[in-house]
Amino acid sequence: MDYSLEVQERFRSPARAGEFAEGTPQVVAGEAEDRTLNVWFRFQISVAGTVIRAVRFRAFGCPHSIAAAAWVADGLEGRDVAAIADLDMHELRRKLDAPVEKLGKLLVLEDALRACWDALQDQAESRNGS
Amino acid sequence: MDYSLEVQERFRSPARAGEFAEGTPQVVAGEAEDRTLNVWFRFQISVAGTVIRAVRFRAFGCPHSIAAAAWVADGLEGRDVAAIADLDMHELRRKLDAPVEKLGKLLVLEDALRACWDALQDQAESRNGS
Amino acid sequence: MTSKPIYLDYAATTPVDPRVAAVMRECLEPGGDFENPSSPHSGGRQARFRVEKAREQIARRVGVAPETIAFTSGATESNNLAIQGALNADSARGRHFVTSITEHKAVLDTAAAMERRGIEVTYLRCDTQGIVSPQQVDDAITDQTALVSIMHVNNETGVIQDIGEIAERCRASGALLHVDAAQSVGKVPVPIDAWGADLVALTAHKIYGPKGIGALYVKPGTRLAPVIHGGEWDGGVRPGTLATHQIAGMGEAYELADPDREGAELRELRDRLWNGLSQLDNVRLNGHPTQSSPHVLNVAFPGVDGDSLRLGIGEIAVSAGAACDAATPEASHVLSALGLSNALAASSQRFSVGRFTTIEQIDETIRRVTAEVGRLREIAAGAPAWAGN
Amino acid sequence: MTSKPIYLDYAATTPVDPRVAAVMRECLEPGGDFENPSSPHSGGRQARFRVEKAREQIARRVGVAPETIAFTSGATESNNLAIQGALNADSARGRHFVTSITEHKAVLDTAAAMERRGIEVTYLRCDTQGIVSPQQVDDAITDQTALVSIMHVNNETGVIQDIGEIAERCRASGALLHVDAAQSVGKVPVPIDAWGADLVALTAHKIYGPKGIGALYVKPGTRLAPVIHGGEWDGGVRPGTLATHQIAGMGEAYELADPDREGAELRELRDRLWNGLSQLDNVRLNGHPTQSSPHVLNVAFPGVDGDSLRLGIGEIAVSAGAACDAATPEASHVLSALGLSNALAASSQRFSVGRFTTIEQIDETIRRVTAEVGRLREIAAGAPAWAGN
Ligand SMILES: Cc1ncc(COP(=O)(O)O)c(C=O)c1O
Ligand SMILES: Cc1ncc(COP(=O)(O)O)c(C=O)c1O
Repeated sequence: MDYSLEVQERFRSPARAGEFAEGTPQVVAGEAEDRTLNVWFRFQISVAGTVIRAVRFRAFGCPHSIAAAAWVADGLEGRDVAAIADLDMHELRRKLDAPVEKLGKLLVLEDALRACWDALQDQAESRNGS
Repeated sequence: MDYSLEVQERFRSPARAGEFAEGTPQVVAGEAEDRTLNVWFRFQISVAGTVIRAVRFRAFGCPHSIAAAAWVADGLEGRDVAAIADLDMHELRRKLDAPVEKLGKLLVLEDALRACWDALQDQAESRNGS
Repeated sequence: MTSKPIYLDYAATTPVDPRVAAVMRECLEPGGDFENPSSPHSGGRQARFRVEKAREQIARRVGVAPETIAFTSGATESNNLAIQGALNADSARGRHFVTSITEHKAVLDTAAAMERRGIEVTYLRCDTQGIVSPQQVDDAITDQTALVSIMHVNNETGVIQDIGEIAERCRASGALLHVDAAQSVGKVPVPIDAWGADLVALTAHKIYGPKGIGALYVKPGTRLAPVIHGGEWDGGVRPGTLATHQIAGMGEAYELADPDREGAELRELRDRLWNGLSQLDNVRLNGHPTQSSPHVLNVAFPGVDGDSLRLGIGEIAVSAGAACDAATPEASHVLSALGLSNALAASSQRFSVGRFTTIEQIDETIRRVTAEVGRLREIAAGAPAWAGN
Repeated sequence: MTSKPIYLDYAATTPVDPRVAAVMRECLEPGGDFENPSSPHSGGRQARFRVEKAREQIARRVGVAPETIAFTSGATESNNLAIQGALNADSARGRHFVTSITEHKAVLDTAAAMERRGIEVTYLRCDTQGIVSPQQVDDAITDQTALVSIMHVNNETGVIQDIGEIAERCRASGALLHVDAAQSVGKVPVPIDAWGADLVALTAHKIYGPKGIGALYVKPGTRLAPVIHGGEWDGGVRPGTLATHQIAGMGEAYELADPDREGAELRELRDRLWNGLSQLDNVRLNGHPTQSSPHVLNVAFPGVDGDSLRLGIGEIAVSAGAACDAATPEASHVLSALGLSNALAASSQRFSVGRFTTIEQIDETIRRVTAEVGRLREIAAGAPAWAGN
């Protein structure tokens, strides 16, 4: 397998791998897995208002999967939470120069992000509803 | 094909290839061929009494055939005519280190010699009978 | 090999030994023995001499007579010729074939092709350590069994089957035995004569010979239908212009391939690697702890994806398993046969050592694998149980 | 090549060009690209790069796209794969096969094997100059004809068939066309694309590449059943570890094999030889005077046994014809097809010139052949008419 420099770099130094210290405020988490594809992702997103303050992730999977998670985590920080829903896995695949058969794994990553998004919506609703 | 030194030598310098000058006395000739085996031999034998004075041959065929004819021609000179009948082609094949599939060709050579022998017998009979 | 990464993929292929390359050069250089070994002229005879010398070198290494060795393009073709040849021969006593699920694809794909042509195939399973018992073979043979094909050394795990005992069962019940010994030569003894096998596939490139040349041992009297047709070369089993430089190289490689000399060294390297790696939490050896070839070590690192580990350890050339599987994402059929889950199989690495492996390389490998397994498990902390972490 | 005899047997095989050997060495030397081209590590990828470069070099020489080239162990296997593969494919449109009696044994023996498996084979005859006409092919094709196999350059006589025209007839009637072009590359153009052939067999060792490596061109969309099974290498047509050094050598050889540059030189050498030999009484050219490859000259010397002539001219390496026929005493099937008697066929010599042939060698050959023919005819004076003298 040939890995792009982008993938190699992200895979080797995934700055935001890990999780927030307990008690970090305003954190939502989302998780997704696919056993047959051999991948699992978990994201934690800490928000301040509608801005993403910080992101952490854990990932089990191939280099593309880990690099993709690292890329997403890095890219989201400082952006509006709407950016989560805007992420396009086809585009991410091209950015990472990953072969097309890796798309399935990226869609699992998308599921994990969607779980974060849903949690954010729930939170917003419950805040509104309260 | 590997040729023994004996074969190579006889093939390259077949001293008795050719035929007697016309008018050479006491000459019998014998000839045999096998089209499928691609060989033809002709021997001329000049006798003095019962002694072979000289031999000449012509041959068309493979190196083993030519070498065998040369060997026979050389070997018979100076011997009693009975030596013609004594020649053993199996033994000759071994002497020349020829492969067993060459035996057929040597048997054609034997036929040519037998024709000489028969001619000698005819001659002797006609001499006796006259 | 200074600028090269650490190479621990000798089971995939080996570099050519300089002594082998030197012999090959004698055919490839200007003025060398390039002629067609079937040509009757003196150059052709010299080339033929090289071919026959190599045949003797190979025969000697595996304890058989030279005329039982036919040259092919490698063990893939040898396996095909043995299996197709024996099953298609007029003399085949039936249309049943017995093999095992841990065989190389060259055997399994040929078995599948024979099934499509109406041959009934029994695929024997192995135990969790990769062993197929002689009794299993015995039980599978019927009076219709024309051929049994069991590999000697498995290419992914190094597991060794008890060929001598299996051969005895085959002989007793009248089935022919073919053995894929592509991985064996030079690492463990290959006593074909003592085994009593009927057909044995050999190759050069796993033992410092060139790629693209192999051989098939054919016990005298064994009838084979040819797979490739075209004249009477080499006993009629396999036509085509004999590749003198390749054959001479294989001969030299086999001459040099002495398991008595090299086997112990390989085992030491392999054991040192396993000793180092087994210090890690939660690793497992795939295959059999003792009944295995000294050059292969297959280890599962639960919780660590294999591709990630391979990329993470960087310039160390190892393999998931068979090189041919590299492009296909499915789990190794061999590791699945040992009962490993998909994830566990995908977390496995084959390390294979060879003539040019050093202790320093082993130690460096242990260091790098240990660090990377730790790092990746940290990134995957909290992953579900199926991932193995 | 100073101590070597004069070599005029280039049609049997050629020495490896030093530039080809240099490329091969880059894979065989310590530190070279020895890795398995199917391995995913960086060494494997470098080997794969060499393989793909060679595929391009070969494809460029014969005017096709690289992905249409599959590697085999030589033209014998390529011919088998083409013929068995096309006739055994599910898509084969019938069970009829058309070929000619002047084909190489790799084709004829495969045809015979297919006959035993129930394929009907039509063997086309040639005229006395060795030509099979496109019309003959056309006439032989029925709606059951799955495949036609006609060689490009004949290995014994050099005669060239009109493949472009034959391909057009095949296309028009829906039969696949396979072409054995083992002798062609580097001597005459091999414009596969312009021909429109479906399958073409190629080899390296007739054009200063290594023995034991060849290729099959497979037109996109052509369905072939594999002959050798074992995984997904190389487009699924032919499994087995790719022999990088062999493939790289073939690539380089094809890169160097420019008939526009070398063809005229070869023809000059060949014509000089024929001019010299035709000064002899009673000699005849076997084959076609003009429609033939520049590297082959086949001459009958009536009244002179071929083995005797070959031994007599000593250190000049020539051939009766196909090298494979060396051990068998039967007359060449190709010369018989031209209508030569057994004796005439046995009196024939194939002279084949190549890259390292010199004018001095040609002149020396003329001198020696002339002297030896004279001597042997003298020894055979008085032989019966069938001997040809
Ligand atoms: C056990 C086994 N059998 C067969 C083969 C095929 O050998 P080759 O590459 O010589 O065709 C290999 C290696 O690839 C192997 O390891
Ligand atoms: C016309 C022709 N076809 C096929 C072959 C076989 O080629 P290879 O020796 O590469 O198997 C040869 C040469 O031997 C040949 O001249």
